[in-house]
Amino acid sequence: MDVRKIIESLTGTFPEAISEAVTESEIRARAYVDKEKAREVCQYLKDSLQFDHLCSVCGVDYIKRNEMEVVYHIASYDHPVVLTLKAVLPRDNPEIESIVSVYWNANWYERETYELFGILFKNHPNLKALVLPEDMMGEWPLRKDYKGFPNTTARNLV
Amino acid sequence: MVLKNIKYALKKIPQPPVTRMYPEVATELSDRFRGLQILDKSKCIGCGICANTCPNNTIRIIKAPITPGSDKKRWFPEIDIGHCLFCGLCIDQCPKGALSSGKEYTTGVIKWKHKDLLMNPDKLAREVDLEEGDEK
Amino acid sequence: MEEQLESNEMIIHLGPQHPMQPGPFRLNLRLKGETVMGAEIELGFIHKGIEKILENKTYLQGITIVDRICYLVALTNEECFVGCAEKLLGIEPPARAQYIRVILEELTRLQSHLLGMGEFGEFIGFVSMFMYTIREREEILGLIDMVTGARVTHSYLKFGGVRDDLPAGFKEKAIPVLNKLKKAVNDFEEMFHTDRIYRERTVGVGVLTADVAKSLGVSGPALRATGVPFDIRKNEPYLVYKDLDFKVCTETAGDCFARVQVRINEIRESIYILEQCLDQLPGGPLFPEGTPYGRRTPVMRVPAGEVFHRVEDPRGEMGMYMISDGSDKPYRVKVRGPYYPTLQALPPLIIGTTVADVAAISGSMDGCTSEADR
Amino acid sequence: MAIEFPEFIVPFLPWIRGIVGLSLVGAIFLGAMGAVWIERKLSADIQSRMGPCRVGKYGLLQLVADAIKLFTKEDLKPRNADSLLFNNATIFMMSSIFLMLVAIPVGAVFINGVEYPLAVTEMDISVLYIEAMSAITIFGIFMVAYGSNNKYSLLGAFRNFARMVGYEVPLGITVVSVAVMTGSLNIVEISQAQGMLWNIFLQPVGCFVFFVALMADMGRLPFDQNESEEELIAGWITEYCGMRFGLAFFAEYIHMILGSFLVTLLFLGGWNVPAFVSNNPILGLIAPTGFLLIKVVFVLMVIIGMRWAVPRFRIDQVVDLSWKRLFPLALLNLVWAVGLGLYLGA
Repeated sequence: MDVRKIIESLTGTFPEAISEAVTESEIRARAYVDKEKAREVCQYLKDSLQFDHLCSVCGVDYIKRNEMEVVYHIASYDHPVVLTLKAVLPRDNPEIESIVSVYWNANWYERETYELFGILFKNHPNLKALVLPEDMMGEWPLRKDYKGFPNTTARNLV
Repeated sequence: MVLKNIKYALKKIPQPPVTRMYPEVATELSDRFRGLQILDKSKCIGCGICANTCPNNTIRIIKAPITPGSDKKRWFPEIDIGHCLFCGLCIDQCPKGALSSGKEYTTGVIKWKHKDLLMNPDKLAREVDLEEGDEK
Repeated sequence: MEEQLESNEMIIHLGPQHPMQPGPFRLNLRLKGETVMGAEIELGFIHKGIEKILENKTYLQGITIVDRICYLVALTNEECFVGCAEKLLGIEPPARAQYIRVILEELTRLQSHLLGMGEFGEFIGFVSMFMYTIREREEILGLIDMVTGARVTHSYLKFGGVRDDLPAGFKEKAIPVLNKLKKAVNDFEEMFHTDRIYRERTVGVGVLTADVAKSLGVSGPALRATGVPFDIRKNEPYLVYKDLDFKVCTETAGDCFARVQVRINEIRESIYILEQCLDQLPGGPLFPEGTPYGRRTPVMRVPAGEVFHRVEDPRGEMGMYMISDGSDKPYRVKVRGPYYPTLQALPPLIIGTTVADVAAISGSMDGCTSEADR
Repeated sequence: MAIEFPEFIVPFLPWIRGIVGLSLVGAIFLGAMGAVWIERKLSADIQSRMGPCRVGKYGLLQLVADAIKLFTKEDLKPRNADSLLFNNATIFMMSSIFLMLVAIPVGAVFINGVEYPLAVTEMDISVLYIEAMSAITIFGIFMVAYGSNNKYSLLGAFRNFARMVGYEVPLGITVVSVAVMTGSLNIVEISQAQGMLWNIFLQPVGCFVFFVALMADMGRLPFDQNESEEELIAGWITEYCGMRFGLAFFAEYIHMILGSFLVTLLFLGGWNVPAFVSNNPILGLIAPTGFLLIKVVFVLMVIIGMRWAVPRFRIDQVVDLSWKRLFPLALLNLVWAVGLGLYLGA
């Protein structure tokens, strides 16, 4: 499965959802996707383009552009191409469709992105904190405007 | 059924033990072992590159006498080994190569009180005994 | 968990401090007698906030932080981080540095697999196996200590190359250790094969079929045990793996026995790779010519951009997604740990088995909770 | 055939039995410490490490240090544990051990041709008595399960029931087959009857089944499910510490020593060695007990060595091993013993 063929088939079937699809190298491709269509694109990738291995789902906070991005890295067990899908979300109420129905192992990734960034994943099986305690849910630590906990670590002599 | 395990275990009984009595028999360290840093006061120019490259910012530049007892003072690094990772970044980044890694990792380094973990330049240059001034 | 509890069931916590776990995570089991009816995992006991720390450290300081993601395989973590930065900088370490990196990473794979095998032996009651493998692992750690100066957290790689060259006489010391390890691994394998109690405890326990493993996103020895030859060193060769010949070891059964067997075969493959590397070690510099990068790393302003780099960790596929905005600190680093999906796939695997099998299955996954929590 | 004692001893017989009994209790505790020391040193050798060597010459005083620690540690009790059951559980186990101790001859003394076994009491049905007393430990474990209000010990104790019940049957059958062949249930007569030929050669299958069933009865690896550290933290003794844990800990090791005594007496010919008959007094006093103790230490080493060389069964595999494999083997051995008994008897 050659990178260019993948990009053409992708932009062909979702002309308005996929924008700025670019091939970085022989085995890497990048594309922006509309946030409503993210789940259909993943479903299409999995069914027809053999992208059956979800590497990771992560959030990025672009505070200067006042928007957030959810980045999906989708790879495959058969061919070495890794596709990076990026969905842009407004920073005030970031919400996106959860893709647990397509990729089962996205469950924990989405829970972790939720507790670190505050991105709500609609109809996710059990969207609650995975790694942080419950009472830290309002603070979204990985956002750029996070002031941080009071520094209670050991006193630094220096 | 389980004969191979028993035969392997019986074969192991006469062999000498691999472990050793720790405090009596010291560990043999590899020559690149990164213990407590050694400061060479003649090479150090007090530039502070080691201070801002340290991941846990445990190094501070203070004024210290050049040779023990002399009143002429210059800027030297002082390392708080309570937070030091012994990662060796300060040793690599030093432009003059004033810092090098020593071999002390238990004798002079383990202290009773938190404040004694602050290794001043004299101790780093090994002009003064590492235990000096410690509270037991 | 509590609400589905019927009258004759009870909830037992294989809690954070438990002799059965590779790291602190809480496994709540809903038991009816001995069989497990439901399982749930809680994480966060060793969460260090590495991704937040990496955003406040420069790239050079990041190397010492990245060592501590999974403290067993510090070198593969560093390789992933440094590989990302080198792709952004557009520099390529020279041949000798690449060979030294491959040698050290294969040594790390050896000692990680040995520990995994030993721990698995201890989880099913075979305590002496842990002692035998730890003894072999000490020699491998001695070799790594000789090169990097530290046994576990090395911070040995630099951008564009490695910190020091191999010490003199490294090859003469390494070959006998590897031959001794080959004999020892043959002994361990024969012990595993002929011991009926071991086979009864492992064959057919925690079976993972190929398509279930793919849908769960499992990678590494657990996936290769089901027959899928997915190995980043072959699919997406980095460093000098493209001109080294080795085969991807796969089994078909997908149960505990097959997972440990895959690790034993991979130990033999790593020894074969090490021998090749030690023979073909080229001369030459450790850092690329003409660039300011050397043992003393200059102040690095990485050009803006983003990259996703994957590396074959002994536990599976380790990936890092790094975004840089031109300053000397990375804007965002997402670490994709290899044991994360395998730990997520544990509950569906252990429903229906007994408590004793839970220990065997979670041990055969050879996990490292520190990288699942990050 | 009761042994006739000369009349000047008869009035003092109960006193002698009392002294022998008390010295046996002391000796057994020392023996238990020795067994723990052998276990630590042997496991250290198998795993090529050093084992205890700091306290005392070769770590010999390590056991004294452990005993002092166990008996002086604070004796905690979980808040809502049932105090009656919790406090007396390990006492029950220790009592079953001492009841067994009464009937086991620890050696023999040859005085001008007459052989006097060193046993506290000598009953006609001593073998049956020993089997019955060794079954009392199940009550102790039952009390632990319900007393310590801890899920791990509940699971550990249930595993113990399944294993104990499963292994009493082959144990009993092999013992009966030995008794049938020698024609008496008195353990002293069984060991004396093996003067020329040990039972292990007459009934090899019976000895193997007895040994495996005894290992399971004692809870030694590979039948270690009740306190398997990996799954149940410390199994049925999770909530115990201090003196009570000490009792349970020593009860297990004394049970191991008595088990190896049983194996030597029933199958390895007790205190007589085939080609050895002597009548000079000094050797007659020491030799038989010496032979017996050497055999006991050998069997003890085998039991301990098995623990560090073999992984652990799962509990359902243990139970079906006993019912599906050991039980028919024991019956087969019984038929073989009856045939042999008729042939020898006739």
